[in-house]
Amino acid sequence: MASSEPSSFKMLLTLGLAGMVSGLVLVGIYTVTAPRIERNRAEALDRAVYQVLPGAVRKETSEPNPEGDVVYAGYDAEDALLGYAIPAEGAGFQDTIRLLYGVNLERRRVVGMRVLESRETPGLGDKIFKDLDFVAEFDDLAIDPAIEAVPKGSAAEAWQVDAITGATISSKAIVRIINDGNERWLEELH
Amino acid sequence: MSAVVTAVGIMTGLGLFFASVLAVAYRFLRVEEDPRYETVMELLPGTNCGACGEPGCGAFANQLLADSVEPGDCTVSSAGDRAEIAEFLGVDVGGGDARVARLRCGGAEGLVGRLAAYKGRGSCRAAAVVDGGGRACPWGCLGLGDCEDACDFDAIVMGADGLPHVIPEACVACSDCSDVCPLDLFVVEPVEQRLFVQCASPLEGSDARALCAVACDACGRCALDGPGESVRMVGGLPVIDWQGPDEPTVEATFRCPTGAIVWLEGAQFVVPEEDWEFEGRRRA
Amino acid sequence: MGDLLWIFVAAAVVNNFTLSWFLGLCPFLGVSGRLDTAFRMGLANIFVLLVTAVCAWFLNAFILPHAPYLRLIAFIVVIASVVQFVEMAIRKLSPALFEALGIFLPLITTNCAILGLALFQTNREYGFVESISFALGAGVGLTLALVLMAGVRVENELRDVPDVLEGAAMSFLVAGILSMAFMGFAGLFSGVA
Amino acid sequence: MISLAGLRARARTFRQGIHPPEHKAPTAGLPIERAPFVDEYVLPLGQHIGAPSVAVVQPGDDVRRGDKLADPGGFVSVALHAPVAGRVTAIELRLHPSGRMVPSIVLRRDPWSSQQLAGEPTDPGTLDRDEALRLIQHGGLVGLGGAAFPSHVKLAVPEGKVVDEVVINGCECEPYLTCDHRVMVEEPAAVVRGTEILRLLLGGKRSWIGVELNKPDAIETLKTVAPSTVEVVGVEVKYPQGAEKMLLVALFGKEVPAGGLPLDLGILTNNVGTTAAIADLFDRGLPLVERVVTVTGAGVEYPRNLRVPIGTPVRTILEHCGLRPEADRVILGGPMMGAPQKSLDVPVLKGTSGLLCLPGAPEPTEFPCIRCARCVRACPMFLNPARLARLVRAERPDEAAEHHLMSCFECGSCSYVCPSGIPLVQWMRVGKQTLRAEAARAKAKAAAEAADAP
Amino acid sequence: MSDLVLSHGPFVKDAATTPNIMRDVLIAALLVLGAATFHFGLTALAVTGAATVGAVGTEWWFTRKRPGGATTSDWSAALTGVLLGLTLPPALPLWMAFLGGVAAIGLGKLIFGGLGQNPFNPALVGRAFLQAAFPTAITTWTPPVDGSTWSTIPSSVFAAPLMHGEVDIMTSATPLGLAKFQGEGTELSNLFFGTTGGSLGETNALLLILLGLWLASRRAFDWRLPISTLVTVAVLSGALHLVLPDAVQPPSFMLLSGGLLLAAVFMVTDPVSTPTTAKGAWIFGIGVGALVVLIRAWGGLPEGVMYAILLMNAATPHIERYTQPRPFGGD
Amino acid sequence: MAAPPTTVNEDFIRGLWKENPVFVQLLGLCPALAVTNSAINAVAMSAATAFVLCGSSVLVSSMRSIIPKQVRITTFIIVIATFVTVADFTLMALLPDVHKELGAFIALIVANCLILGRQEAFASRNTVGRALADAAGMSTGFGIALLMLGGIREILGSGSLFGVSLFGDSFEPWIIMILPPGGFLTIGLLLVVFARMERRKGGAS
Ligand SMILES: Cc1cc2nc3c(=O)[nH]c(=O)nc-3n(C[C@H](O)[C@H](O)[C@H](O)COP(=O)(O)O)c2cc1C
Ligand SMILES: Cc1cc2nc3c(=O)[nH]c(=O)nc-3n(C[C@H](O)[C@H](O)[C@H](O)COP(=O)(O)O)c2cc1C
Ligand SMILES: Cc1cc2nc3c(=O)[nH]c(=O)nc-3n(C[C@H](O)[C@H](O)[C@H](O)COP(=O)(O)O)c2cc1C
Ligand SMILES: Cc1cc2nc3c(=O)[nH]c(=O)nc-3n(C[C@H](O)[C@H](O)[C@H](O)CO)c2cc1C
Ligand code: SF4
Ligand code: SF4
Ligand code: SF4
Ligand code: SF4
Ligand code: FES
Repeated sequence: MASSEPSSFKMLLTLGLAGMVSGLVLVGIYTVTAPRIERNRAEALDRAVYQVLPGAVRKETSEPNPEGDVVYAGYDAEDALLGYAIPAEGAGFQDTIRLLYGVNLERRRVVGMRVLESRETPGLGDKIFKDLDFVAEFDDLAIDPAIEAVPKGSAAEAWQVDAITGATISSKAIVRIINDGNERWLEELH
Repeated sequence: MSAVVTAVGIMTGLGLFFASVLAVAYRFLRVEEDPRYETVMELLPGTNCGACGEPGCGAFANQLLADSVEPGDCTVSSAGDRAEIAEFLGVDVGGGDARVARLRCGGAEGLVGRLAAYKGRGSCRAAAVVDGGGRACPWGCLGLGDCEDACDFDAIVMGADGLPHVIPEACVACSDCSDVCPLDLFVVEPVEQRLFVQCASPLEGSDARALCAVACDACGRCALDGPGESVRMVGGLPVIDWQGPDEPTVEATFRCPTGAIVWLEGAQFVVPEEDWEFEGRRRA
Repeated sequence: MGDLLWIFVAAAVVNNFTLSWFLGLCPFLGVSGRLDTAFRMGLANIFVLLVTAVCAWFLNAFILPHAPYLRLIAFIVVIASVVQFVEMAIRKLSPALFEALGIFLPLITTNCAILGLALFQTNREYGFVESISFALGAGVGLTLALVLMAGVRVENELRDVPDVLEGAAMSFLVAGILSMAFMGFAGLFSGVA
Repeated sequence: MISLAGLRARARTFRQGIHPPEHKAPTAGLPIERAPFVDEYVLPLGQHIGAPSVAVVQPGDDVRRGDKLADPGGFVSVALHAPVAGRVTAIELRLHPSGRMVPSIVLRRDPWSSQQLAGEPTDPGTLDRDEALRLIQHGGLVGLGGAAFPSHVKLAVPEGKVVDEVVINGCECEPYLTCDHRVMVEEPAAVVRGTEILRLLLGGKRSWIGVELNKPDAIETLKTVAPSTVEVVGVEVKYPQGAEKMLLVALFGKEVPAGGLPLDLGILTNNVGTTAAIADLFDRGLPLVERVVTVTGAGVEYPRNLRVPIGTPVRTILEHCGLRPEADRVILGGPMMGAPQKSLDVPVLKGTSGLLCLPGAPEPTEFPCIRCARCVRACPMFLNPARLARLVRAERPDEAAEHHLMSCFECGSCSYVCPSGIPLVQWMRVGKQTLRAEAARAKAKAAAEAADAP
Repeated sequence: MSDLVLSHGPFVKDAATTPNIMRDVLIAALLVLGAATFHFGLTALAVTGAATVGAVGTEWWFTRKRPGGATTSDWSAALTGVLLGLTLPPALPLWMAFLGGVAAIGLGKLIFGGLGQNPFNPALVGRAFLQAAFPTAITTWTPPVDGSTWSTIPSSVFAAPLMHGEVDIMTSATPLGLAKFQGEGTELSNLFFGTTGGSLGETNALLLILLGLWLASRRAFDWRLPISTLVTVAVLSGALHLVLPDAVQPPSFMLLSGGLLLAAVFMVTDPVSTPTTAKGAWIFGIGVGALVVLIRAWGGLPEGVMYAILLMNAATPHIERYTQPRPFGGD
Repeated sequence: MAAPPTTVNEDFIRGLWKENPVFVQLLGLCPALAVTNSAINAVAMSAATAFVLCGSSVLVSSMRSIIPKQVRITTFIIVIATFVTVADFTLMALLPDVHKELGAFIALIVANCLILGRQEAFASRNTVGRALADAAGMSTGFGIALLMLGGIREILGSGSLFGVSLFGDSFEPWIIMILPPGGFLTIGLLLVVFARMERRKGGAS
């Protein structure tokens, strides 16, 4: 028995050493890649913010609210506030949908929307970002009293969007996520 | 630089912390186990993949030690490892004296009388409860192939003669066939014992021959011709004594009038070439 | 509260770990041949997932903010060690419980469902209670998939399954059908309808 | 007119079961005739459940009708008597209706001897219990309801048990068969007398005779002769109403415990034929050398109820009844539980209640089980025949045993209803035999080990 | 006397045979197909025909070498095909219907060994496959036809294999879809007489009820299965409708809309994939009913009958296990 | 430890088909199914796995004599996790789009039973050269399997291969193939086809 008893010291040593070496390697790779990753991320964010706030060339990140969430204020070439880009998420047909939308508070309009992450069904639900007509509906959309998704072809009011046939649920999910986001942020941003 | 310190610190810390926790646990929570366990574990792949149907290599090792599984049940480990485990545990990997299943019936189609046409399920066990099947000899093979289905090693093919043919090379002496046969016609014997009585009918003389042309009619010549007491007649059938002082020899078969006692040099029945590829009758 | 319910239901049936995330397939195929093994495996899974959720939350909250690049390694080392520790403890303290569940623990320790849970919960920035709900949902979902699968496989022994389909192929096809059936839960409680 | 009692009786039955066509009309109205004597009789030593009898005669011995040919071979065994006067020609292996060849006494009738059967009456009141049982055992009495269980064994109530009710089974639920029916109609006095003898022997309180409602004449006749202690009850026409467990549910609403006997409920059941034979044994001193057999089916020209000496070859009886050329199946017993025969050269046994002869065997077609559950709904024992059959087929008898395979009494209801034509009851038999063989093997092994141990 | 034949007893036999039962149900299904043709025009025949050819063809191909010959003669594959057809939308391309038939028999039945051995309802496996493969095509509903359009078949039906159907066919929502996504109701009388959009065989409630009664009287199935399903849906939706009128439709609508009646008569009743015990049948039906209400009220899809049945099929071995009857004389 | 006497060459060949990790040993199934809804994902995943497998095998094999056996597994895991993190970060930095597609499954390579299994069963008992050959063989085998799965699923599920449209615009994709059930069904059917081929071969010889 005794011979198979592990020598605690050797165990400690090996694990400690392995941990140390691995820590070193990881720190190394992190140091090398972190700036690049950070840049990728920032670029992607910038891209998205500028897309949902057309005309914006500069963005500022807000103070985190009590839950730790932030929004981005977009400024145009004259450095005038164009509006806010708000990240929001909520349940879709398959899984959580994450999106970013721009809102112009003066005109009280949504001025752009991009889906950042979704697992909606390919061919159906993924039209919420692949169907450009649908995406374009969010380029100029009244937010009062609330955005509403209606069957395709029946949008008449400024706050109504034509839902995608066959993906009504995902369409409505987008609308609901934006409405929820508005509810959370608009008061605060005023 | 501080990142490096944090990283190395945390990692070393984690490593040390858990190593100590485990070391302490090892000391105080250790449960005595079979000393062979460790060795077997070493030889197992350790993937804990569950492919063997056991919940992990440890459980499989325990089963191995308990002798309820075989090293080969782990499909992931290499053949070499399996052999090594078998060697270490001293379990038999199917070596030993070669034994083979033999049929105590030679009543091929046409040699044995038939009283009625059996039109039921193609299964010996089912036929056996329907008046013992339609053949005249109530002891003889029903020929419906339950043994063929039961043999997991494809060692039995039903011949065109209506009898199960055992392929000696394939038979691993598992006895499944004898367990399933409703007439208990199979015996599993060492290959070396070459003298064999392929009849189970206790009838004598013309009564026996009336039912089946190759039945043992209990004439007793084999008992006379075999050396010493090696063959005796008991209840209308020759009984071969392999333990006795006299070695049974081929002589015993020389004067058998019906060919019921045979000397086997290979397969009991010659398996026709075309039957080798016989895909096996599937139960409809 | 509604969110917690949704997290639970989504992990259990809508996005079932096994049937729609393909997590933990090795044990899913390995131990779903017997009903009682499958069920106990499921219970052990629930247990380890809960432990994992707690560990991962703890690491995320206190240690990893200082060293995000250690996330993966920290997760796996911590989870493996904690589970191993728990296994030893159970074995010592309650041999009966060990017989029932403990022997499954090593099999689960490093499988992808466990690590997947930790990673997803991190990605989604779940808080403590949400993590627990997520882990419970995932565990219940795994158990459900295992038990349903075992039901079909146990019965298969009495079926005339064609030879070429025996074994893993059959398990995959059945998993495919189960996965199709679970699509019926899509969108459940997403509150859209 | 339907009486109130009749209405109540109509409700008396058990759960599940089946309604096969009755086919009783051809013979129900035919009085019992005597079968002609033939030249050779074959008497298997094992005709009953239990140990075979032991021959007490040698080839060459001359015997009178009713002489004892064999003694009981143990407690669960009975004596065997000469069905005719003649000479024992051989004791050898002969084909038995079970399909095997078993040791049998072969008797050649002496055409010149008297076939008179006579004996000394005994007053049951003068005998103590053991003497009465011995008389019954040596009278060769076994149950005539089909199972051929030695009657004295049933009557040997063990210490601590009492019999309150004696139940006589006159259901005759098997299609085609009418032998019990005719016995009740033609010998009601013997039936009732036998019932009283049994009750007296056992000290029971009441007796019941259960008869299916499709035999109103039998019910009427029995009622006219029955004393007040014997209640004649009509029960629903449903198969297998005659199985004693089912009959007891119908009469008393009680279930015989699984693996138990009616005795566990304080009840003894006997067939009407057995009961009449008891009366004959005590009142006229006659051992069991003949029985009533219904010969019927479209395979015979002249269906009959015959009183047949035990051991008569089936062939001679069928020829007597006009065996038709197209007949291709001969069944000993009824169509539900009877045993098909591969040869006509088998004898009528004590337990043979019918000879069913059918033409035009259908080509067997079997489909896979579609799990329609008809068998499950039919099984009077509440088993799951489809699953049991699968388990047996897959060589998993132990699991079948866990699913109560041994409770199956092989009534055949499941096979009757199965739309897929699966021989369910055969699989039950296979499974039960496998289990018994396994148990025997285990016992032998245990015994061998015990022998090795010291 | 002719030669003796030994065969299995009993020697009297109930007249019902498996092919006859299948044939009865097939006749009922064909009557539904007749009604579908009346409501949706010739396309009903075309689509159902394609599904049936797919199903029977697959069965034939894979069983043609069996000792007793192909098992298509027991009618069950044809029944599967027709039932699959009846669950499909009127404008589905034929090649998809055919593929559904192949999947139904191949994946749903033959891999388990053929008739009687499949744990899941084959027709529904086929449909679930199609729904997952072509979610758009299988939720494209065309309205019922009138006399003038009876013989025109939507052009999408003739889409080349592997290709899209025509996009601009006239569509109409199903009553369930209308209720779920547009909050619109449908006249009960329309539901009753089948003048609504929907799968081919599901629209005419009256006919389905009559056929259900007929099949039950022929003892083609265990009446407990459909009764428990329908009663559960009625009771559950009734109770929930009182509490949550927005989420849950009233029982009358629940019972008559969607595939519930078609399924209750033809699919919940499939003996092969449902429990054999009486208690099990009740549980199965209750489970299907509860899942239907759950999915219809809170799920993402307007209709959940198919998934409810498949899920309960998966649960069937467990239901059976726990509902084995007490043996006679046991406790 | 008398390992089976095979050559380096055989160590490599074995993993390709005869002991293919996915189709024969049924290891590493989770990634094999989760990321194979397109061929490109399959390739990326195989490459990442290959990197980790080869790297850890070499390292483990070279350190095999100094690791005490009680902490063997833990050490292996640390080694593997390190390589995975390296792969993860590298991909994130260089190919952010691919990384996004594969999501958490890159990190989940750590849990791939194949990798730990090879360390235990092979790398920790053999020389560096043989360990590398084995790892390369297994990686290639893994890649072959993933590519088959990804190819089939992409062709039927999207009508394209490596993003190149194959059948034109009017092709109706079989969405199921890129959904979870399609993963199960594809590998199930492939296994059936292989089994049939085996039987054919077995029957012919
Ligand atoms: C396999 C499958 C996947 C689906 N995926 C989505 C989806 O991702 N998003 C969605 O909104 N609806 C999805 N649906 C739901 C249906 O298409 C649903 O009928 C539709 O959302 C209703 O919209 P309609 O009223 O415009 O037809 C899916 C349905 C199925 C069968
Ligand atoms: C399925 C079945 C049906 C039976 N039918 C009858 C019957 O109709 N009449 C009868 O007397 N015994 C019938 N029996 C036998 C009875 O259960 C019981 O053994 C018999 O009545 C006891 O009487 P005995 O020992 O005098 O034969 C049947 C048994 C079984 C298993
Ligand atoms: C739609 C329908 C509903 C029925 N409901 C019942 C019922 O609730 N209770 C009942 O005893 N019989 C009911 N029956 C009558 C059954 O047909 C009959 O009871 C059944 O066939 C008896 O079968 P069992 O032996 O399986 O119980 C119903 C029949 C139909 C067609
Ligand atoms: C009442 C009844 C309902 C049936 N329902 C279905 C069904 O929904 N789907 C199906 O594929 N087969 C159905 N069948 C046919 C048959 O059971 C089916 O082909 C088997 O499931 C195949 O093994 C039904 C048969 C009957 C008797
Ligand atoms: S040996 Fe036995 S099992 Fe085999 S065919 Fe003959 S009777 Fe049947
Ligand atoms: S069943 Fe076993 S003993 Fe019989 S032939 Fe096959 S391998 Fe040999
Ligand atoms: S034969 Fe057995 S299983 Fe079949 S119905 Fe009768 S008792 Fe039940
Ligand atoms: S009656 Fe026949 S087909 Fe129906 S469940 Fe029973 S065995 Fe199966
Ligand atoms: S790869 Fe083995 S559990 Fe996922």
